[in-house]
Amino acid sequence: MDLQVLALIVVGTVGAGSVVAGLGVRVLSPKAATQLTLTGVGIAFLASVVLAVGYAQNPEPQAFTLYRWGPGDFGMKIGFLIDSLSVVMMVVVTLISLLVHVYSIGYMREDPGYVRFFAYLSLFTLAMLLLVMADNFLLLFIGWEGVGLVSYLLIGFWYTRARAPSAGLKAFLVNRLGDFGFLLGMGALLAVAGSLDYSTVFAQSEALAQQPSPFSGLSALSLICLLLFVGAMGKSAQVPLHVWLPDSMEGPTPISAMIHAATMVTAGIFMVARLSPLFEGSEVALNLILLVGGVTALSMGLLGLVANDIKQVIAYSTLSQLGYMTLALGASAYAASIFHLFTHAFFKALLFLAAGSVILAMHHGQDIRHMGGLARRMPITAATFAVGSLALIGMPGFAGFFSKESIIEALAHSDLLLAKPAHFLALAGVAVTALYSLRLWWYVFQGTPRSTEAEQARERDPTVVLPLVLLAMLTLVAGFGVEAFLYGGLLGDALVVHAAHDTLARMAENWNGLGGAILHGFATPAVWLLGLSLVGGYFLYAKGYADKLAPNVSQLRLILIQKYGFDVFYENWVVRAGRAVANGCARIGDQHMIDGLMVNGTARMARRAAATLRQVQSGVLGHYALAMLLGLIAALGYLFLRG
Amino acid sequence: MSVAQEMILMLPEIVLVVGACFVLLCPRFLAWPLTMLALAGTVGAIVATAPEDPTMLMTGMFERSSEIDFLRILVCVLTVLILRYARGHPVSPDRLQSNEFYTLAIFGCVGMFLISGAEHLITLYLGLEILALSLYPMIAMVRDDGRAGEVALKYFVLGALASGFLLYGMSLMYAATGTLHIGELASQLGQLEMNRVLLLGMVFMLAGLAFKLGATPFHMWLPDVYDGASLPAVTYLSAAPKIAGLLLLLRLFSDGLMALAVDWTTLMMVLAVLSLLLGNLVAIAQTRIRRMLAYSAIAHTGFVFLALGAGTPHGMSSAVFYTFVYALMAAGSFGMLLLLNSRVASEDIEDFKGLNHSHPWLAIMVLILMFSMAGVPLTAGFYAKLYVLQAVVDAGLWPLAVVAVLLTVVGAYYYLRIVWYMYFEEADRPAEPGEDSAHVFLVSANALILVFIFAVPQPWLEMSRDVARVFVGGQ
Amino acid sequence: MLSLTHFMLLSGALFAIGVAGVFVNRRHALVLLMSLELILLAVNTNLIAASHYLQDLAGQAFALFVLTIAAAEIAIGLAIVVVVFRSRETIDAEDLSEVRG
Amino acid sequence: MSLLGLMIWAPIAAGFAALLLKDPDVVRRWALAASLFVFVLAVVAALGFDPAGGYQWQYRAPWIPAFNINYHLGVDGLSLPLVVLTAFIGILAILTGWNTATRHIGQFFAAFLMLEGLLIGVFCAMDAALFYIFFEAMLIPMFLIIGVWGSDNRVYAAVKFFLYTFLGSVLMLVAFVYLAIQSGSFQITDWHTFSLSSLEQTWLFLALLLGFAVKVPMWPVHTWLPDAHVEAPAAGSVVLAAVLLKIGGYGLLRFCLPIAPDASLALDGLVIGLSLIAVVYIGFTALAQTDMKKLIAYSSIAHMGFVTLGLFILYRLATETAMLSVSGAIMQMISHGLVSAALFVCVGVLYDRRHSRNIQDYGGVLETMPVFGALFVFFALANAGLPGTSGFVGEVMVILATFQAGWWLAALAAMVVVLGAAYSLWMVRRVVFGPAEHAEVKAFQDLSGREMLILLALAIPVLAVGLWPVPLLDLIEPSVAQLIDQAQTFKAGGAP
Repeated sequence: MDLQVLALIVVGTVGAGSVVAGLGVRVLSPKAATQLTLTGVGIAFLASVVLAVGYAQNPEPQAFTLYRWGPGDFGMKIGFLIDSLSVVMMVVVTLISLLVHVYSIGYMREDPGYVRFFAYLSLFTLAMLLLVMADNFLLLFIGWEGVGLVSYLLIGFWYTRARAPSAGLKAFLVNRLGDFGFLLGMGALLAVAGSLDYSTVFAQSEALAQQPSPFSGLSALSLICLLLFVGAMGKSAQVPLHVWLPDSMEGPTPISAMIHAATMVTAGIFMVARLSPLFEGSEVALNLILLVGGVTALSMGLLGLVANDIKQVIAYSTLSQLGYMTLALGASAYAASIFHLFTHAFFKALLFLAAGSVILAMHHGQDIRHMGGLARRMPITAATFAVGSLALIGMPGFAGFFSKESIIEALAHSDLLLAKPAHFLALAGVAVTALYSLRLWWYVFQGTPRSTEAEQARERDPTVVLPLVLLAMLTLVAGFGVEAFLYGGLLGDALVVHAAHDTLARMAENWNGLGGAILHGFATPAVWLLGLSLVGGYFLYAKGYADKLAPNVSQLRLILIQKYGFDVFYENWVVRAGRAVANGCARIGDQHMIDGLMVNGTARMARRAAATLRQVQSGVLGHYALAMLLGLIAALGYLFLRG
Repeated sequence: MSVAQEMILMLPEIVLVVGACFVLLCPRFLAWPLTMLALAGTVGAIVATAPEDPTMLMTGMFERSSEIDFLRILVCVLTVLILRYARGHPVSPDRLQSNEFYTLAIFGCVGMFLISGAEHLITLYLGLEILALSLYPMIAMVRDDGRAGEVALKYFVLGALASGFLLYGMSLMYAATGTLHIGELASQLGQLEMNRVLLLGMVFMLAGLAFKLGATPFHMWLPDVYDGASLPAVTYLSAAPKIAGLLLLLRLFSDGLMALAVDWTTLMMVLAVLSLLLGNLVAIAQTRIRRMLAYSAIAHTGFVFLALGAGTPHGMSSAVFYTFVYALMAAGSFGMLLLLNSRVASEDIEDFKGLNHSHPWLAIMVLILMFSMAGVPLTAGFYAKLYVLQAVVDAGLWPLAVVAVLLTVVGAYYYLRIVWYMYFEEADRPAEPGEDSAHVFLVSANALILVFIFAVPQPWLEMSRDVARVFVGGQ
Repeated sequence: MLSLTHFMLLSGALFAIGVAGVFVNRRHALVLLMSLELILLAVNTNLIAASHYLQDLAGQAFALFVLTIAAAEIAIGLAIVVVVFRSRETIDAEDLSEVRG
Repeated sequence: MSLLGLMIWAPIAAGFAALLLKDPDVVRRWALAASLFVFVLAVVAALGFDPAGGYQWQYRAPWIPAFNINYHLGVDGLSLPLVVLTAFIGILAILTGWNTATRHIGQFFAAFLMLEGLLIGVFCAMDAALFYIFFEAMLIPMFLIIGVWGSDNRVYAAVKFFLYTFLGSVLMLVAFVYLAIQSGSFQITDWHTFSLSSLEQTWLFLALLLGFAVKVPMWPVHTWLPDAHVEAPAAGSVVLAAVLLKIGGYGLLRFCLPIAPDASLALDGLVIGLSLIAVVYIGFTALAQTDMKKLIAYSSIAHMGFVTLGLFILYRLATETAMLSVSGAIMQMISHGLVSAALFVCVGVLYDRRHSRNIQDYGGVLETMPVFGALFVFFALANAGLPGTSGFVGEVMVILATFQAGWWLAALAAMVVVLGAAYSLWMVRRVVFGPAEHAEVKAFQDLSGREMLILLALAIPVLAVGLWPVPLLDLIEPSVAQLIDQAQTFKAGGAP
């Protein structure tokens, strides 16, 4: 079957599912809605697998246009690009979406907004697919905003709660801050390259690198890449724009799994990978990416150590892992970044869904201090959670090891300006990841149950547990794709890497199969660090030293608990300053200045002039005669003086 | 031209005078029908004896030209209209059992007829004085509290003073040029070079005439007279004499003193701006509808002087059209006031409140009148303003046009206030306008003709151009 | 010999006095009427002097008209003064200022 | 009687007829029938329109030879969409105002029908005097609508609306008269080619700019809009937002740019500056509003800032990008018409139930009115420029084009992405989402059939234009190209 038709099927079925479910939200019964959306996403997944296989046979990228959207030949069209990157992403997105659909059947069973939830799920999948399959910046932006919209709707899904809609709004606005940069990047592209179509833009990337930008020292290409990366930071929650992700946990857990772990947040990563031809041309951008990635990886991991809500911990872990993917991008190891995205999608979704099953068992309790000793009560969830955690910390042999190790190695090989500090941050991150994973595992599954709910926690119906098992198996298997992804050139055609930056090529030389990689792994500092921190973690949390040490590191803990003061900063500076400026403009600017002075002012002046002039009409005959005479004299004076 | 032929051409004036005498002597119940007969007869006479081309009568004292006949007919029609409006009013001639009002009205028409055809300073002065002398007693017509008397005295003294100025100006002109005939005056001025006596004479004449139309700073009498005199008198005063005043200005300045145009145009422009400024501004502060209409009259006079100030034939014809439209608007507004006043003496603007709820049809008529006064499209007032603006801009005085137009915006407020009182406010006590259906019909016709003129303006514009052509270049 | 300008100066002076009479004296209505007459007198002297020097009778005819109309005017003026007196008990122009604004 | 003539005078005649009808139900149906008839005519005009054909459906007859004014109607690519929008909004306005008027129902619908006729007249007039006559005449019905059926402070708002627009338009009249005297005719097409000195152009440009800036409204002369919107009845706000503001934009592109290109070039910085102030400053002002209608009114000003920005940026762009920015400006006009009209209908729906426009009085509306809540969120997102809705089309085209003129211009313009989302969604957050504390809100019933019809009738075009704007773009493209080269054929050597 022709690849283009397959691509249309993928988008079409998901689109149809979401539209029908959306419109029929009041009409459809939950069962009907489930069937509808599930079949939609199912077909989409199958179609994308077939597409992947079909593409693998003759891997040459095809771009085709559905219809023209904008004026002129600016490349503003609804067009799809089929190449290795988009195919891989399509498979990942549809698979994760399918699993979350199944999981949600159980999780959302007694929720009144069931049908609406499923409509949003498939709408999200549609937006994500558009984003992934776009062949021009415009459709990328449309998908980008669509994904932001659905995350806004889903975070604020339980709209009757006070905090959920605010969290949703915060997420949308922070995303919009990112989109502000993204839009400016597109504007710059249009101004300099003259079109938004990937192929034309990529062809001109060298020319753009030479062109000066309005800022001295920055080439046009660097400016564009920086602006586009701001958009990526907004979407993938990199440090300054990360504040919305922890709050997005207000949404239902399946959403946290799918959107805020596996798919949406990776959109930023995907974008930088997709635009690798551009980013390769700008060292400045790559260095910035390294910096941001490194800072995010470490700082967010640290926050995981002090968070007490199970979903918050996993959210910070997601932020930290995103930092790693960004680091990979900075090191021009785009394939490694996508591979880590691929593996992370599975084990992070697994962790979230397992957490969801724990939350369900704990009757929606999410505080890990009330949990404990659940391993015996919920064996399957515990086992799958263990697999996920091991993958997360990068235990050799597990998926995380292959993807995260390769990123750390890529950093080692990269000779960019900030490569060394980034490498150090990455290593520190490994230690921190191990610590908070162990802490989480211990508080939740080991020790004695610290609350009545924890006592009677039971695993419930299979639809919740089944996806866990499935995901666990996938997590175990995912790691083995390392060779295909990194060195086999699976994503070769989509990713352009300049020789100078090609860290993966350097790593390829001493690659000797999976076994060799594991053995080699043990020789790397990362694995040593991992072992050490696990032992340290055991003492800290299993043996309870953490509580003893807590007092004398209280200063440090306070900073972490305050989340480095970002929330306080946003609340005081951004929101309050914005409102102050708004009030200033409204009160002083509009009411007082324009309305008060200029408009009503002139009206009052006219009325006062009228009142005074009215007095002239005194009613006395003599005054009238005098006025006439003065008029006459004035006329005479004028005429005679004029001469 | 034998005497008989001249008599025929003078037939309208003769019919008028004879009619006036009959009305004076006839018993009361006959007064109204006789007046109507006299005025109808005059119109018939005008139409019957219309000459093809303008002919000089009375050895050059009087000129009968068919172009101006339209305005003479208009004067008659307006007089009929106004007298009909005044019938229902408590202080109307019928109630006062006096037919002097009617005789004075007809004599006023005689004065206006004389002015319209005057080709000689004496006839001009004669016509002006007949009009003035018939207005003084009409205003002083007895009213309860003596306000009319006081106002009449003021009007009389200032009017006499003004005609004194005019006469003195004429005498200086006579002394300087040696002739009283306007045609010869124009040719004499062509040869004479500028001298002080001429300028003095021109200024005095201008002052005298500016008083008649109520241009600032000679406007002081107007608000008091509009406010003090009885409503029928004011209605008469507000409409027809304005046309006569314009014809006077055209005859004297455009026809006679065209050679001194440079001087009197600047003076007229000063008068115009002052009138617009004062008229529009002070009207805002008024609470009594009559005083508001008085200041609006001053503002409209400002616009007429603006048109004349352009000094071009285009300006003259726009002044004629403006006065023609203004006369209709003034007659309509006062007619409406008479209608509203026939039972309850409503003098304040607040009395218009809630008119839309009690009488939607009348409210629409007042709306048309007010928007026409403000110069908003869909009414003839807009063309009047547009025509004057065209003349002024054509004469290259576009800054003046901007000033005038900005002042109309200030002016639009108090017209808008009437509409807002009618439509947006609730009436504390409902206004009960008169039930006299003929009166309602006439006022509505008066208002709707403004919309008709908007729809089909071409014939009226041609009329005003023909009238202006009569006065150009002293032929 | 007296030339036209002398007469015109005379009539100018008379005119000035008449006008001054109107707005200087604001109290007695009758004095007002008299000063109005004075103005018309000034106009007449001017007309007649001009007509004499210009050897043209029109001026004198005009003067006759002015006289007759002046008479009519004053008649009405006095009638109005009587009306005002009857209703206001005073003809003092100063306090005849009830209608204003 | 030409098609356009029928579209103008049919509603006006129907309006007069409505005055005579007594029974309210008959009046309502009559008004609806009249507006539907006009819409059918508009669709016929649109279908029979060939985009590349310049002015079509022309009807010309001498009206006032004395002033050389003739009754000349015609539509081209720029005015046709606005005419169809007016006809479409006309129906919705009548539906929105179905039972707003308790007294004088005949007058209510008569005012709307006449307003619709006059508005179509403004867009179809090809003779400047005719344009001016319709431009000012429509003040009368709008003045009465705001004044008679408005809420408590309606009188101040109505008078302010009238005098503000009257001031602007009166200066415009002097400019028209000057042009007519110089060029000898009131034909707009003649004026486009009539050569003027650069001094003349500057004065004319300023007079015309003030006249239309009041209507757009541009920044310093905008304070009448919030008052007019707050006080006008819902139906009045719909027409005011959807069509009256477009006259300002239409005027700029029909008069200022082609007639005074040199002055437009010299003063484009001024207009761009004012538009950016409108986008940023007014955006912040909208954030601080507590009254829903005021907030939407300010957001309208900010969105209309894009129209003026898009139009006047063309001198700093290459012709290809200039096409993008001017088409974006026109798309923004059309989309803003639909979106803000819908938002005002939504506020009207809430106002009918609780008679308050204050945001604090609502909260958690989604609980009792889910369908309304969904639509309200949809339109608020369209107002925030969400892709897939028409709000996005215009804005993205103007922002992308503006970058070529200067990165900091684009940066300021792009702030609408953040500010727009902020004030729209913040309002939605406080009104629709969250728990419903107020008892009244709990007692709300969901949309009635009529309200649902209106909102869906608006939602469909908003989505359609958002998803596939090309048909509309192809309709306006030839006229935009013509406008751009008219704006760039300098008359007094004003080359940049």
